[in-house]
Amino acid sequence: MRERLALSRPGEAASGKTGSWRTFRPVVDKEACNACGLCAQYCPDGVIDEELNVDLEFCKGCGICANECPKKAIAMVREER
Amino acid sequence: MRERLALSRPGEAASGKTGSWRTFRPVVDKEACNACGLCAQYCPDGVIDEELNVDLEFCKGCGICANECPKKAIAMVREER
Amino acid sequence: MTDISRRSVTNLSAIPKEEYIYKCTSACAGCSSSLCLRYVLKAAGPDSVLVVPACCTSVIQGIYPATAMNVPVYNVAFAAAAACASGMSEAFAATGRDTNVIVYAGDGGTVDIGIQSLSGAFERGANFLYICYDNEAYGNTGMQRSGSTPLGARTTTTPGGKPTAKKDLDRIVQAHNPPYMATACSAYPLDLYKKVRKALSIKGPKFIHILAPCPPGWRYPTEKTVEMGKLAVKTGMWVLYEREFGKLTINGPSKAAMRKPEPLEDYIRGQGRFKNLSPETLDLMRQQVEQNIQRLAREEEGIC
Amino acid sequence: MTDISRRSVTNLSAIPKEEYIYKCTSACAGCSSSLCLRYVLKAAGPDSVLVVPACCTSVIQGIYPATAMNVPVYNVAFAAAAACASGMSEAFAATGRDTNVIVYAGDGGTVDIGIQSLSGAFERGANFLYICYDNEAYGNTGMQRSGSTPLGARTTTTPGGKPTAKKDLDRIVQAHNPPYMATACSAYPLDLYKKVRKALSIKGPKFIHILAPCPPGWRYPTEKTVEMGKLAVKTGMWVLYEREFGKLTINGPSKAAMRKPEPLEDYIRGQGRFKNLSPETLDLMRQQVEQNIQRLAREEEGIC
Amino acid sequence: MLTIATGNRAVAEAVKAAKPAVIAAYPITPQTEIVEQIAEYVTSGDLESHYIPVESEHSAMAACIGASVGGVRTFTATSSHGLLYMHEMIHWAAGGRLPIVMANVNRALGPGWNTWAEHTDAFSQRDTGWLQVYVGTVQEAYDATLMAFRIAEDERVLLPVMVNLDGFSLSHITQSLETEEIGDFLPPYHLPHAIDTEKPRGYGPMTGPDNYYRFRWDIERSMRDAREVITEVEREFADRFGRSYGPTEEYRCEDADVVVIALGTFGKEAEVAVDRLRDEGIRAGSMRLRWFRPFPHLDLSGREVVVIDRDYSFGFGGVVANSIRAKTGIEPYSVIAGLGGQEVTYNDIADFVRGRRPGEETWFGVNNHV
Amino acid sequence: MLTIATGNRAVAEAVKAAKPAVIAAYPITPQTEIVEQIAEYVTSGDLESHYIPVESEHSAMAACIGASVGGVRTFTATSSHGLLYMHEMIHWAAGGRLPIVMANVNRALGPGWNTWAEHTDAFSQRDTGWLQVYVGTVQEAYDATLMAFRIAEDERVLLPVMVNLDGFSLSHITQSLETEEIGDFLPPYHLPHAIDTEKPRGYGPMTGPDNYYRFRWDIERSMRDAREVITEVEREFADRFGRSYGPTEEYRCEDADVVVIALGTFGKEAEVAVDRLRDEGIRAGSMRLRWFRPFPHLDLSGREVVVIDRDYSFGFGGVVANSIRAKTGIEPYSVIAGLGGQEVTYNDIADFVRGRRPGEETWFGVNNHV
Amino acid sequence: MYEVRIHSRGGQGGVTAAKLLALAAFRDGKHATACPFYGAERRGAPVVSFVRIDDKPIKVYSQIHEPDLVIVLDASIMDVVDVLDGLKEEGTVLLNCAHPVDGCRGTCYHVDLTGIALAQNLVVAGSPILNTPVLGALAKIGVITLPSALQAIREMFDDERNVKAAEAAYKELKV
Amino acid sequence: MYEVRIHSRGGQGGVTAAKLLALAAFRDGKHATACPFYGAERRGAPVVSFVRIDDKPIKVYSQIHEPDLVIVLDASIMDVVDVLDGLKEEGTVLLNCAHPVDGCRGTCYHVDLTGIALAQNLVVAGSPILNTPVLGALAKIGVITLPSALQAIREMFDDERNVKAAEAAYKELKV
Ligand SMILES: Cc1ncc(C[n+]2csc(CCOP(=O)(O)OP(=O)(O)O)c2C)c(N)n1
Ligand SMILES: Cc1ncc(C[n+]2csc(CCOP(=O)(O)OP(=O)(O)O)c2C)c(N)n1
Ligand code: SF4
Ligand code: SF4
Ligand code: SF4
Ligand code: SF4
Ligand code: SF4
Ligand code: SF4
Ligand SMILES: [Mg+2]
Ligand SMILES: [Mg+2]
Repeated sequence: MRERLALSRPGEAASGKTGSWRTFRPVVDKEACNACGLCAQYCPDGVIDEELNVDLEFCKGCGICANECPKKAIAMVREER
Repeated sequence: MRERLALSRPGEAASGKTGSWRTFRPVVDKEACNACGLCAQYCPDGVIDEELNVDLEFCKGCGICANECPKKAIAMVREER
Repeated sequence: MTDISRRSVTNLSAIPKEEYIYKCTSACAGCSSSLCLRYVLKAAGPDSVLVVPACCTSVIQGIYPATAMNVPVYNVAFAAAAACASGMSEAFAATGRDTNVIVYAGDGGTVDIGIQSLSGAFERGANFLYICYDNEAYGNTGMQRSGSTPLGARTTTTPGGKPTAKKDLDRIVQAHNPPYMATACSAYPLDLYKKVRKALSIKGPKFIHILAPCPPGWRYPTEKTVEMGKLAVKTGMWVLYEREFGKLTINGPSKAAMRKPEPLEDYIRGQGRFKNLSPETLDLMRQQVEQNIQRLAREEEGIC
Repeated sequence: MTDISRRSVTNLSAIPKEEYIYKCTSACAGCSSSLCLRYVLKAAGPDSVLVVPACCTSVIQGIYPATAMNVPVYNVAFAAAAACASGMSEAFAATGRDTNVIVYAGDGGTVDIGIQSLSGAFERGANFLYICYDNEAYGNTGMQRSGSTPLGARTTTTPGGKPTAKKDLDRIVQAHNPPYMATACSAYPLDLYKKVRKALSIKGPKFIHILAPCPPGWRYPTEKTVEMGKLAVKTGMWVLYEREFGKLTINGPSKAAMRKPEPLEDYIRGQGRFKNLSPETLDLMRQQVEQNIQRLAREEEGIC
Repeated sequence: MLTIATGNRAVAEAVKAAKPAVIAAYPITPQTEIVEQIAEYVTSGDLESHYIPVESEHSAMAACIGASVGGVRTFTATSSHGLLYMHEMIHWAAGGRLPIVMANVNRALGPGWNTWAEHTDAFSQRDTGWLQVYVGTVQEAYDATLMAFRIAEDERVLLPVMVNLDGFSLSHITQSLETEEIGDFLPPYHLPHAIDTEKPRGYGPMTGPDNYYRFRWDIERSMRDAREVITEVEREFADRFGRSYGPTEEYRCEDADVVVIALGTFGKEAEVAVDRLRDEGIRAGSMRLRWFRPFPHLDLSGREVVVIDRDYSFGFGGVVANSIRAKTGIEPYSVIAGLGGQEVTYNDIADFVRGRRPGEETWFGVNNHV
Repeated sequence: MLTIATGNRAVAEAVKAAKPAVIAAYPITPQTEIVEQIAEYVTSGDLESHYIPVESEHSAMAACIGASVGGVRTFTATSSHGLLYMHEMIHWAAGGRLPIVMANVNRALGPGWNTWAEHTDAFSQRDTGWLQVYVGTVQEAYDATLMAFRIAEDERVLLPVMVNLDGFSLSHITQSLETEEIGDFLPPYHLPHAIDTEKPRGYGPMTGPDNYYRFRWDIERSMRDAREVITEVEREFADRFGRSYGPTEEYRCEDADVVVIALGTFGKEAEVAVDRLRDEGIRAGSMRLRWFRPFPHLDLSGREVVVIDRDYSFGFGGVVANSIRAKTGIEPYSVIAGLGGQEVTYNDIADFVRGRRPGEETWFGVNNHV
Repeated sequence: MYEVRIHSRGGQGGVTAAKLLALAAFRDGKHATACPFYGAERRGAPVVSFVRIDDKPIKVYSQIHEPDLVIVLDASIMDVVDVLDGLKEEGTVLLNCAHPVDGCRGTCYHVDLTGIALAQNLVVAGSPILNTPVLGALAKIGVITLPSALQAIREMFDDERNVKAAEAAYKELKV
Repeated sequence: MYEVRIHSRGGQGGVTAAKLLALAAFRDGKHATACPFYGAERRGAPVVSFVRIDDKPIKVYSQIHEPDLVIVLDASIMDVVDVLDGLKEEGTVLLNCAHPVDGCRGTCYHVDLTGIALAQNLVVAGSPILNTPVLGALAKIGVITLPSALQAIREMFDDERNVKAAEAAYKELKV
């Protein structure tokens, strides 16, 4: 179809796999976790799901989840590539 | 001199003799007047001087002076031309 | 016959006799804004520049090559007055001049298309005096509604009466915490004169908002111009006050009006633009007037 | 291992799980504005349109042909958001649609170049929600000062610290008497969610002002984003409240902060932009915070 | 219905007939009557439309943009500084492919303030991707405004249209006007890319160097297609309502040795000059340029040409004269006349023809000319 | 002093040397570095100036207007939408005869948002009465900005000057830069009509049809005089600082059969293409248009011409190609290329020359072209 | 082509008078155009309007320099403007004046329109309305027919006082 | 002409690295230009910068399609961008990586710039600064001289940790 103006379509990874931006990666210690959900709530990119799995393809490694976790159940670990 | 932009010079009668706009003319009854100066103060065009002479070349005949005169010492009289 | 010259000066003694507006302007007969400008310039004196955006004032000067104004007047685009003035004031500061920079703008050029540059200049703390003469519509183009048109008023673009309230310019300006702001009204020229003097003695952004009744716009006979302004104050529709470095003083005439206001109808009735005002709208107006008065009274008392 | 899924929902139960922002945006890591937008869209739901002037949000969507946003987003010129939204909302009204029209604009696009169209739309009573996410500078262009930059903050155009105070957007908006206005902060997303819901249930112009800490702009480490927002509230730098039809309610977290505020230094210290703040400036800031709190407290008590 | 009306009133009448659902406009002399008349229609119920009394022209165009992409027909009107103030949004409307119709009452630019006719305001917007038509009579103001909606909204075009009328000399003149029951001349508004929350899309996001130029090209492609659309619509209009128009209006051109080219009212007044010149034995003709964007294909071969520019591009020349030079290769006699309402009569126009010096430029009224 | 710098930095350096007393500007990509650098200079005391952090570009230009007529040298910088947003005031500055200098970092126009180079932003201001120069190197950005003040303030000119540099490709490129101690190269600012409260005058009041056009003519008269002033200033600059410029920069044009005409960085890159073409035996030359207003007198007789337009006037054509057509009568091969930062290399330029079709227009990268 | 120039002041209704005259001529079956020339001025300042009446379509937009008829709605204008400038030899003049005026040329009519307006209480914002009564005078002179004059007035105003005023002017017109 | 392409992410300093390289080359007495190609993205997104070094003035502004040297400041970019695209046959690659990487072409160097930056505590807003250490590596490769590299760093930054980091990279560079 003839596209008359720049109309973009919704889709994941609109700006690529932002997971590659990370220097540090969040690692959840599910034992220590009390399932308060704050990490998921505060993740700017919404990459933590209800089961507290972090979508590492998109996690930018900001560290907010770790910082806000009341149980200190999330560690930020240096990415090695 | 070469005039590069529209620069106007101050001068009386910049918009002509506005006295001709009048339908009614203020006539001061100096006997009734108490010299309060309100007429001069309120004249939008500043055409009443300290001696309460109205400059009829410029008085637009708005009637404010008459309306505001506490002594009703000013009458608005129909201009006949 | 009494010696008039001797007595006539008493009332005006504080006011310089110099006129900086020549006879004549092309303002309508009974124009209260021209009356105000006379006093603004008397207060400011000759070392002053007026910055004037598109409005009646850009026209009443007269047509090139003559002008009725005897101070420099920089006419500028409608939306640009405050920004232009702030640039000019910086230029004067840079060259060590004390010249007063005064914007004289209509309500449209202030509350509508000019509010952005006004707000910006005030936020930056620019050193100038902004005067808005408020005839509550676009006079120059023949009385269309402005943001400053009051609720219910008929204009050529609100032939059925304006459905929304007058934009509260003063609270908007107040939010910028200028060192000096005041309201004034053309029916009280000596009060205006004093306010301009005071404003010009302070550094930073100053603001004066003048209610300026307009015979063709408000549709009343020309001779009622001063009466209309007084009624606005006496009914409490318009409150005269000053706010110096945040401190509010309500001025005499409004103090009196707040104690014993005249009926709002006295103000409404004389104006063609309010013809066929519904009782509901009138009630709403009355409520707004009361709220405004109470808010100011409380502020003056230092309660808030 | 605990069953996390069962417990984790409690806190968020009121909030729809739907995300209207896909992974990923190109927002900086730790961007609080993107966090806010997640909740704004959760609250608004799919029958909503975002109108976005030039700002970080115009960029974080991604580059053509893909976007991370799953509601229609109308990107528009910097100064045009509120006017564009008011036109769109009239179009929807004309065609009987209930679609939410939401402006999501930065502080620059709101308090500086966008204040005119905001003010105009509010005066006209346009039916839409205007949200300003306030990162206190021009983020998109690399952190120049905006009118909303606080006193003393260093930006690329105020390398010595901003000499003037933060423009008081909320009082400006308040002067327009909108039926609903509120402040929010990215550190309190559930509060924001509720406010957006409430705002969208009301007809007319609504306004929400969100404080949105920005790691590169404020110069703090990315993980401190939420902490920074909480500190703003706890120190009283930012007060969370709602004003419905003129009636003010100060929200819980700020109520607590007003009783026992944390020291302002806790907020200032963590931010590179406030490095080398003079004690005088800090004092001034403290005064402003106190005045603001007192003004709001008195208003809530109904004193003024 | 046959009556008399001003140019401004005619525009307002056409808008009433076209029934845009949203109108956003800001007053400015000499356009004001359009706005006032529309406000009157909306208040009286004669026109069912949402009239948005915006606080500036930038917002007027922004509101039209929002409404147009929101899915309804929109209209605005302005002039001179109002047009300049919305410049950014004028570009935006075209880039956004929104079929907004705007009446622009051509007026000179300050400083000094001058409210009279000149075309520099609209010419200063000639790169924006808007179609531009310049009208010469009250009737044409009505007809062109009606057709503007149809042309703009055609799927082959989807670009905004600016209808230009000379300030005062046309906006305020009273002439006869035939208004029409337009029936289905205007089909319901349909914008393929209207906002649809069921089909979310990002409008005008960041667009990189690889893609941006493609959309620019599409504007130009539509401009080119617009020529055909204009012809079709003008033909249908003639069939329905009996008045026919083209890219130019030619008067006694067939056998003319010298052709006067002008826009707007000068283009009509030139016809009177042509009659006088013919009486003197000079075989003159008049070609009034109606469409300026897309620029029409002109055939002027073998003729002398006198171009009247009511505009100027400083440091370059008259915009019309140079456009004709560029597009036809002809060296016209370029007359700059009528700036800021400068009075130009048919006698003056006849004089331009009598004293023509092809290849040269002259400023009417200026002694010190080149 | 010899160093390396970006185009933006060079502009800021020139401003530091010219010492405008008032600077008002608003940030926008890709101009931002200019503003930031100036703010830095002012804060550090390296530049004694009043920097006004305005709230919009309309106000930036308005503040410059107020300051300039107030009697001091002023500067601003912008780009793209910023330039469009100040359109009304751009017209005003010229009409007010104020020698304001502005750097414009050429950038494409939205929607969609695009921050890369294109000349449509500045061309859209080409009727305003501003002088326009387009630069091709970091050094030239510095030199042209300095000279702009001198030219603008010359009593024969008294018109504002816009210095244009390509977004990113010049604004952000780092090249070597020689900065100068300018001594008395810039005389103190003197504006004959500066505000003087001892000599009150009304600026830009209502001006009727009888007078308005005279002032418009005076702008054009000064534009024409500016050609001579530019030459003088450029000559003096060369004498003092050893770098010489002209209305165009010609490269291997003397014996060229085909000349590439472009502006800005394309004009420099074309020189590389010319070298390649010469290697192939094609006698090519490059003519980089520096001054666009006043438009230079070009002698292209007997040559084929390839014009690269990094701009477009929809419904008409490339602005440069058509200007050249109008002014020289030559039918160039018109190439529309580089819109919104579209990548164009010297190889592409060489291809344009190899495949030239005089009289035709082509859009680079678009298959569907005419 | 019959060309009319109307001199008035802003606010006196000269522009509307021109429109009314054109409308009346149009109702008489003629072609007619009316064009005001607005100065930059506010109410009170001199304004000219032009009316052209012809049997053929009218293509002229410029001002009228050689009128057949000059109408002066405000005699005081004669002090500042040469209202007779360019008036054709056999031209006509219509003055709003209770008395004849010196220095007139051609056929010279006068009528006290102001008095008629004041008598009908036709006053807006302090200014008497002259544009409707003047149509009566023009009908008497024969530029238009009286029925068309009254019809034009009724099309534009729904206040019968205007019709009365026109009829009064029709009666009171004097040479 | 020696052409260098630098791949990095917004915020990692690739643009500054290009400037520093050009400045160092300039201090070596060469002509040099550095141009970044900014995408529309924020920090974190892939960015390319170009540096050209020559003995003659450089007139090319377009991108580099056939680089002599490719620098990759962030190895993770290699997953999304073909960093070797157009690399000359005899070209060179410099990777910020503690270990050699598979699939490299030409002469392939690597060095752990991130580690070096973190060791010097060169971190801004959470991101390690790579642009100054990389100059050390480039000096070692021989694109510029070490003194010019250090001078360039000192001209642009007054924090000696940058110089230390460059020296460390100079030492730690591995093929
Ligand atoms: C950009 C722009 N838009 C519109 C106008 C037309 N215009 C000139 S003055 C004016 C109204 C001014 O109203 P206000 O500011 O209230 O002043 P007043 O005329 O009432 O004195 C308008 C709409 C203009 N000159 N410029
Ligand atoms: C008219 C105009 N001027 C300037 C710009 C450049 N610009 C784009 S976004 C922006 C700053 C936005 O700041 P803010 O509104 O606070 O949003 P943020 O980027 O902080 O999210 C600027 C200056 C523009 N796009 N248009
Ligand atoms: S590090 Fe940041 S982006 Fe990653 S999961 Fe935690 S909060 Fe989300
Ligand atoms: S914030 Fe910590 S405790 Fe709470 S759910 Fe996340 S990991 Fe568990
Ligand atoms: S009538 Fe009006 S203008 Fe005349 S003197 Fe009295 S107040 Fe002044
Ligand atoms: S207002 Fe009346 S009493 Fe007072 S000075 Fe004037 S005329 Fe005399
Ligand atoms: S319209 Fe009103 S404000 Fe304007 S000049 Fe006339 S009276 Fe004064
Ligand atoms: S600059 Fe700040 S507001 Fe903008 S995307 Fe980055 S973190 Fe978010
Ligand atoms: Mg007004
Ligand atoms: Mg911001």
